[in-house]
Amino acid sequence: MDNIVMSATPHVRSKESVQSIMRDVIIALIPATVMGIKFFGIKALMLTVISVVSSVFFEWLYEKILKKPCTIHDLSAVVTGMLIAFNMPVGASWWMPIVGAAFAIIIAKQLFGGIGQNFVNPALMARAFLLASYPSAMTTWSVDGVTTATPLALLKTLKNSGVTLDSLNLPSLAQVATGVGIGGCIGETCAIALLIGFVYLLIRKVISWRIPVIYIATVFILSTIIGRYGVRMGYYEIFCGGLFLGAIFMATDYTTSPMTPKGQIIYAIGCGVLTYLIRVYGSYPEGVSYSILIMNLGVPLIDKYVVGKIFGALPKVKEAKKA
Amino acid sequence: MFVRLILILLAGIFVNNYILSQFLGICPFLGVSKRVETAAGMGIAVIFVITLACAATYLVYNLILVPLGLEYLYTIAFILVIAALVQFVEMFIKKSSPALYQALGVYLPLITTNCAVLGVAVSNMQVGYNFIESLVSGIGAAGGFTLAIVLFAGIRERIEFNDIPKAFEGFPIALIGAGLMSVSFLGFSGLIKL
Amino acid sequence: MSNNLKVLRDGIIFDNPILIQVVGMCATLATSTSIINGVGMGLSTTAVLVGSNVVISLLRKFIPDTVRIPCFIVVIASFVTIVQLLLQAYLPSLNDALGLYIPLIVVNCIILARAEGFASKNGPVASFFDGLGNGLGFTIVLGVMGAIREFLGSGTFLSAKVLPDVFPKTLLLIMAPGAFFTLGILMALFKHVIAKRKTAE
Amino acid sequence: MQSLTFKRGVHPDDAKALTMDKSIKVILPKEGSELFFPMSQHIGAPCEPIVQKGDYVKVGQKIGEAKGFVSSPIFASVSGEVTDIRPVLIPSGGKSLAVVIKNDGLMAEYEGLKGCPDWTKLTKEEILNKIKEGGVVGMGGAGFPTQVKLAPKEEIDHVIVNAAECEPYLTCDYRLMLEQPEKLVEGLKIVLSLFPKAKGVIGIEDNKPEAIKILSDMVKDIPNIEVASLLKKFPQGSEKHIIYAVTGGREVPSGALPSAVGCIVDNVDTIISIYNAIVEGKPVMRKIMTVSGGAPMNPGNYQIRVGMTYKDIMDQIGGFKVEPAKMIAGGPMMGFTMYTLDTATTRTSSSLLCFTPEEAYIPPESSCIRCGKCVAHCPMGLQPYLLNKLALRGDSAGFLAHHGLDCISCGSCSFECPAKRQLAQSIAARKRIEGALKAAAKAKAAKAAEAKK
Amino acid sequence: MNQISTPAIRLCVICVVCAFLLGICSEVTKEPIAAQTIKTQQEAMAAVLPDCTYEDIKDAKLSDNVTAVAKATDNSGNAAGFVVSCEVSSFGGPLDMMVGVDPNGTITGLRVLSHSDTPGLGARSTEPEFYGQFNGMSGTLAVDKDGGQVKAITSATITSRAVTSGANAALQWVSENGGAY
Amino acid sequence: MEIINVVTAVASIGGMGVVFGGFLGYASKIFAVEVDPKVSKIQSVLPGANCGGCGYPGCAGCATAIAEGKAPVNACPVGGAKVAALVGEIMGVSAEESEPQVAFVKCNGTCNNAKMKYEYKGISDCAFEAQLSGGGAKGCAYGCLGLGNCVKVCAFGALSIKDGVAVVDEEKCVACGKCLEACPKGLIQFKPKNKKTAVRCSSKDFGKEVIANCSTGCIGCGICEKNCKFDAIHVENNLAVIDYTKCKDCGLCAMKCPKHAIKNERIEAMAAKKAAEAAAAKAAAPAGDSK
Ligand SMILES: Cc1cc2nc3c(=O)[nH]c(=O)nc-3n(C[C@H](O)[C@H](O)[C@H](O)COP(=O)(O)O)c2cc1C
Ligand SMILES: Cc1cc2nc3c(=O)[nH]c(=O)nc-3n(C[C@H](O)[C@H](O)[C@H](O)COP(=O)(O)O)c2cc1C
Ligand SMILES: Cc1cc2nc3c(=O)[nH]c(=O)nc-3n(C[C@H](O)[C@H](O)[C@H](O)COP(=O)(O)O)c2cc1C
Ligand SMILES: Cc1cc2nc3c(=O)[nH]c(=O)nc-3n(C[C@H](O)[C@H](O)[C@H](O)CO)c2cc1C
Ligand code: SF4
Ligand code: SF4
Ligand code: SF4
Ligand code: SF4
Ligand code: FES
Repeated sequence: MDNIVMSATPHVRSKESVQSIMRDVIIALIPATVMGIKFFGIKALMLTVISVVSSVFFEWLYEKILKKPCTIHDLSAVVTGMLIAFNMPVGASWWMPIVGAAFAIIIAKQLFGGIGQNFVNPALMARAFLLASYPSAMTTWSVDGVTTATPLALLKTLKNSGVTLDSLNLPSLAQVATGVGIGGCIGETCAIALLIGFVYLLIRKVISWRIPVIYIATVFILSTIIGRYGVRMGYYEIFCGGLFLGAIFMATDYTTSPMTPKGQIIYAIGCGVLTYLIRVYGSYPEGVSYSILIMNLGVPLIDKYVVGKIFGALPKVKEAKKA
Repeated sequence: MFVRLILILLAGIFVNNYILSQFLGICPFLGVSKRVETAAGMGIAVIFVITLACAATYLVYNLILVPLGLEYLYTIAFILVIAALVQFVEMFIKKSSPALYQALGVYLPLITTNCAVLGVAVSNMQVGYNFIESLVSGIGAAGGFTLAIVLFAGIRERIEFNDIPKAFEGFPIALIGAGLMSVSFLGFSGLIKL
Repeated sequence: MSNNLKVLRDGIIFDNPILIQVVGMCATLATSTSIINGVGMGLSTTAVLVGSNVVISLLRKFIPDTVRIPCFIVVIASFVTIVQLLLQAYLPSLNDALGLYIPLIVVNCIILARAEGFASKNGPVASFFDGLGNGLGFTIVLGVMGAIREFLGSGTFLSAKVLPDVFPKTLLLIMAPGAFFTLGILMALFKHVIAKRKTAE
Repeated sequence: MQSLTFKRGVHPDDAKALTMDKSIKVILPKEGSELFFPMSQHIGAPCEPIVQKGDYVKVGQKIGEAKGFVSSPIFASVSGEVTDIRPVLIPSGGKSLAVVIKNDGLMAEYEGLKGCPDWTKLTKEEILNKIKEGGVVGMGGAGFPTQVKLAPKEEIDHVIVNAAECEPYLTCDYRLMLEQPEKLVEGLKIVLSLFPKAKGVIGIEDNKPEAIKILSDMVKDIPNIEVASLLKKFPQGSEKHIIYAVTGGREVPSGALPSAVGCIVDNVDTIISIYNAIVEGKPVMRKIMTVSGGAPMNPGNYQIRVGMTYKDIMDQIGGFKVEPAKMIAGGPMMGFTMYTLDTATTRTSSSLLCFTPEEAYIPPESSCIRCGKCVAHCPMGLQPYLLNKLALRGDSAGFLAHHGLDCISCGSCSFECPAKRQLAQSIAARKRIEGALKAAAKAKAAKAAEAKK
Repeated sequence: MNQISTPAIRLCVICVVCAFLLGICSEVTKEPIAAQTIKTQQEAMAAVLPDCTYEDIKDAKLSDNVTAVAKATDNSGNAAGFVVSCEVSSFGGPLDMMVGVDPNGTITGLRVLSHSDTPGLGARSTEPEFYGQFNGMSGTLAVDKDGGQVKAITSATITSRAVTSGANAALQWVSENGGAY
Repeated sequence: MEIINVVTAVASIGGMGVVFGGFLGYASKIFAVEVDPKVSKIQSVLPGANCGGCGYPGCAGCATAIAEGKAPVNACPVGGAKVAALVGEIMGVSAEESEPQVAFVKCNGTCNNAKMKYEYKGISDCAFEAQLSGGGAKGCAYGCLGLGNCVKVCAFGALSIKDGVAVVDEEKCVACGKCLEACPKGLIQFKPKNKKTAVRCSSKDFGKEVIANCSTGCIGCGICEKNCKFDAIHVENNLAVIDYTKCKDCGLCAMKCPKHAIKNERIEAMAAKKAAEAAAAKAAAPAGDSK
């Protein structure tokens, strides 16, 4: 009977796999993709396709060159690719997703060992890279071919003397929540579509509610209580910019977020506070990408020092006594 | 006044981070960042030395060099003061408290030849901070160094056994990692304007 | 190969201060935004390095052990100040570009390392070559990094525009992170080449 | 009734439907077949054979004497001639000295066995002695001598019958509860008589409503016994976790025994064996075993004689419908694989699972994606992904610092891992290596001390 | 000689020799350096208000933004206007600039001397395309976005506003104090 | 040039020199601390750049770590090979063994030679596989599992898995002993480098079982024992063991072993060479023909 298989426990496994998880994330991103195409036209679809194809290509290429096992079937590069495109304005040139994908996949992800081993979010890194490298292309928003300012950029001008809330001509709450006629990155404007994806991920148990909800709640509370230059519109600000996209899809990236519930709470609050600070006081109108990236840097420390209670572990005092 | 001091402090830690945007003290940042505990020890030692050095160099500059019209000698004067100070503190700690020496003193020789210390002293002089501001900006700069090196050490611990290409092992991947950190820290830019 | 040439070669290639010894990182990262700045910094450092190496080598018997480091530092700092004064007088634009990093040559680990590790143990001629080799090794890498960053980041070569406007300039490369990435990749390539050479041997 | 439970854990498909309704069938060894009685079938010192080659032994006759304090005697389960005493392969893969008996098919009973229907007259010592002389060991899998467990130093306020049977596929405890509930209750009464202050709780997972109903009805009028319904969740049956569930949150401290929190946990079959040993005077010779999985022709529950080979059993129940690709002694979460059926069953053999190639398929490992599912499901609150890394790296200090030794090898982490990492394997393996290192260090220290003298 | 005095004396000797050499060096370079400083300044001033001689107004009334003012006299000795140095707060931090204003309150030239804005965005304020447009402007300026005549740098309105506010400060200084000198 | 400026410069810096020099000289005397002479010796050959490149706090930290054996002699990246050599001298990593040793693997159960009991599915690690029932998939419970735990620990690249069994490259092995500890089966042992004869089997099973599992296992027949002229090989627990203090490396046992469980590399190499020559000759002939 040498065809008998011997293995260690357990002998049964759950059905979930890396591929199935990534597939779920892709499905959850579809409503936002559809809305992106609806708002920004076929160019949005083109950028998304270029981005996904080049992400997968660079992953394949790197693994080919280094003779590592090919991992493109786990679909994580597809997720990264979609998110890179989601984080660009529709006015971006066709080559920008390619450069971004190369940076995300090769520098941010594969050099550190590939899936699960990178320490910063690859898609966000691509965005930060593109933003710093080609700032004007990355901050030119247009809807139906007309350049517009994003609600957050408008709000940002509040700190200049003489600018009042009324003079800003902000879009309505319904507009920012649905994304109709709002300038922004391809995937970020329709909060409703992103929420649908969130619910799907929750139902499929791909992510827990903790990071997104606490993140958004922190931003909401800070902008309601403290506000900016006299304006306290937490309910409005949470729908602006990339908060939903970031909180639901990027802050939750397994690889770059903490492991334990307690750690996740600290991380989400940190993201929220930084987002608020950058939005209100920083150079950039939007702080989601950078706040997640900055908190990514702290994840190893959070994972190291914020661990759950071990079953049956003695309280510290007792342990000391015992020793 | 107090608010300004706080802002100087925070600006040093986050916005003008010495490591990630100013490039001062990179050698120990790359070298002593393999373990979080060591990195933290180094960070605390740097805070200690920089604070002392800021005070000492401020006094030397304003009480000796400026009155004598010898501003151009600041480099040599500062480095002498810093080196003597650090060496003395090291010897003192080594003798008086071996425990403190293990925790802090061992990092001291490393700090003499750390750009950050001289860098803060010189830039304080160039900006023209007063005594208190000089101290606070020193603490801020050192705090920024500590923040960066501790975060970096956490990251390096995590990637230590990763599947990194041979040519990138060691310093190259550390540099790339520092680059990614530096990109992330761009997010702080403009947060505080002095 | 004569001994001095070997010392020179080692300084440039096999013990390259930046790529192998990994010292003097601050100046490397900060001043390599363009070829001019990089090479300027490199040559300034070389001047200090050669000068201090020779002087320290001459003084090596005179300097007492307990105050070795202060003595070295005084010598080094003097050279730095001289370089700084000269730059201010005759090359003010370079002086402005390098700014803070000129006084910081004092604490560039490479200089003290050569003083302690080489000059205090060898004669002035060998120390001269050692300083020159290390200085040139430093300068070359700075120049190369400056060229890469300048070309990709500003689209220029020695301040002359070479990249047509349609070609995008990757600004990140002349910002702080770009310095880390460029050096990291350069170092990896160098390691790879050296490793290949070694296996070939 | 609200089902009790613990924190975290996993929900594998319980696959009990295959055998749940199959009542226990008695299987006897074939006449002329050889039965093997390894002298090490429990935790503790191995027994010493007290019969010789050529001796004739009868059913229930003691053939191995327990020499240590933590040990338990071994009894013949058939009558026949002792044909050999030699090392044989045991299911776990090692070798153990065994008495080999050739079954003469007569099933002649040993005369010395006497039951004691009125056990209330017995003193505490007598009860414990009878348990020992009945060869009762933990049937939940570990095989720890029960008489030792029932004499703790601490005061006991809970005696918990572990009837969770949380492992998928297994239904033997369930069948026992349906078919011999009175023995279980009576047995529990015996144990409770040792601990006057204790309450007896029978903890049953809520996927066995039938058993809950029958036992609830039976204990209605007994003041110090109750039935607790437990949530169907793995590893509900783990000692520490059933205590947590039943007592409303007591945690057995790391490295301590259940008695440290005033509890004793015993498996259903252990309690019934106590009843058999005391009331009926029958030592442990038979075992209820679930045979299940996709490969056997007739999955079901069987009462077998300890010492029969697995092959003998399979032959008698109709063999396989498909060539099995994997054979497991125990449940699919905790049981170990076997590569041959030519080994003997022991007192702790509770099941044989034979998997078809499809059932046996385990996807290949890929890199950890840090999804945190292993952390979220580990019932011990450990960080399996990290322990896995440390174990693979052989980082002993890190492994210990992150409480690697607290792992109960339940396999929840591996079960849940989407990257299909062999977390439990690496942790368990490292635990064993740590154990060996510790033993070696101890031995070295002892030697050094001796040398000093 | 003992263990303490030897090192002290030798270190002192080295210090003395070094200091001596440095002193000499400093004396030698003093004049070229001073000349360089003046030259740089003159060149900068010449760029914004050409063909004049300049004289710092030591007692000029300074404000938050105006850091120094020099009076310019042309070759024929007539008052040619003022060179106003300003520091304003821009996107990435302080931005130093110099504005030449003729006696009529018209800008004759404007340069950004130093800034810490983003390369490629704010940094384009140092390009002639941007600063050149200020020549000949007067009154109160504003960027096009705010309804003014200054064409802002694409995607760098903040920098453009900052420079414009500096220009305004200079113009205002001249209109308020110009007559006094 | 104003000479007074030079004078103030000289006076102030010179003054600092005296103060600090005296101060430090004094302090170094008062605060003198005993240091391990090895540490200070190592420190004296280190470059003294205090750059932290080694990961230790400064050169002193690195010297201490090297002296305590926590860091390798080449820990200093600045010093490079030259410094490493000097440090090595101080640390005295000298070869005490008069006779150089090498590791060898006592198993010859390659894929062709040995049977498998089952298929192992799990972590690729010998120590982990060995914990499964039956001690691993190899039919023989003593045999090499071929998952290369030894390969992983060898820092000198001396080990490799060939055809399912670990093999030592005697030229590369420096006898550090790491692999001896790593092998869960205890299959790796030292032997003198110049002795080429070795028993490549570890099975203590009885002959019958050995034959069932492996075509080249030691069956404990004792033929080698009888043939050895130097009383250097003995069968203990069904397994032949060579006593290298007596073995003269004649290779007779290897030639006589009916199961070829004993190997003598020299003889084998010669045979292989002959075979290769024959093959080459054969190959050359038709090649010549075709032309
Ligand atoms: C993960 C895990 C699951 C277990 N599941 C059961 C179970 O379902 N039923 C059971 O009786 N024992 C189970 N056990 C064994 C118990 O921990 C404990 O050993 C047993 O209940 C003690 O009773 P015994 O001495 O009568 O065997 C499990 C142990 C572990 C570690
Ligand atoms: C060395 C040793 C000593 C033990 N001593 C006791 C004991 O004194 N009392 C007790 O109740 N159980 C004792 N046990 C049994 C454990 O509590 C537990 O039931 C056994 O390890 C199996 O648990 P499991 O099936 O959950 O793994 C002992 C176990 C071991 C290995
Ligand atoms: C990376 C980055 C760098 C920027 N740098 C500058 C800058 O240097 N100067 C500036 O005015 N605006 C800069 N901005 C843009 C401002 O944040 C803001 O979007 C812009 O000034 C609005 O002007 P607009 O209406 O011309 O687009 C930068 C934006 C980004 C994302
Ligand atoms: C819930 C979830 C969120 C993810 N978010 C991101 C993301 O923000 N950016 C990204 O590059 N990849 C994302 N991925 C894909 C993948 O995890 C990522 O590429 C890893 O960082 C690769 O190591 C996500 C995957 C999951 C399951
Ligand atoms: S780490 Fe141990 S206790 Fe935790 S889930 Fe894995 S096997 Fe179970
Ligand atoms: S469950 Fe698997 S993939 Fe997820 S964190 Fe744990 S080991 Fe990693
Ligand atoms: S680990 Fe050491 S002993 Fe073993 S083969 Fe390699 S060098 Fe030789
Ligand atoms: S020799 Fe030992 S460690 Fe090496 S592969 Fe064989 S079994 Fe594994
Ligand atoms: S050059 Fe070494 S610390 Fe800056």
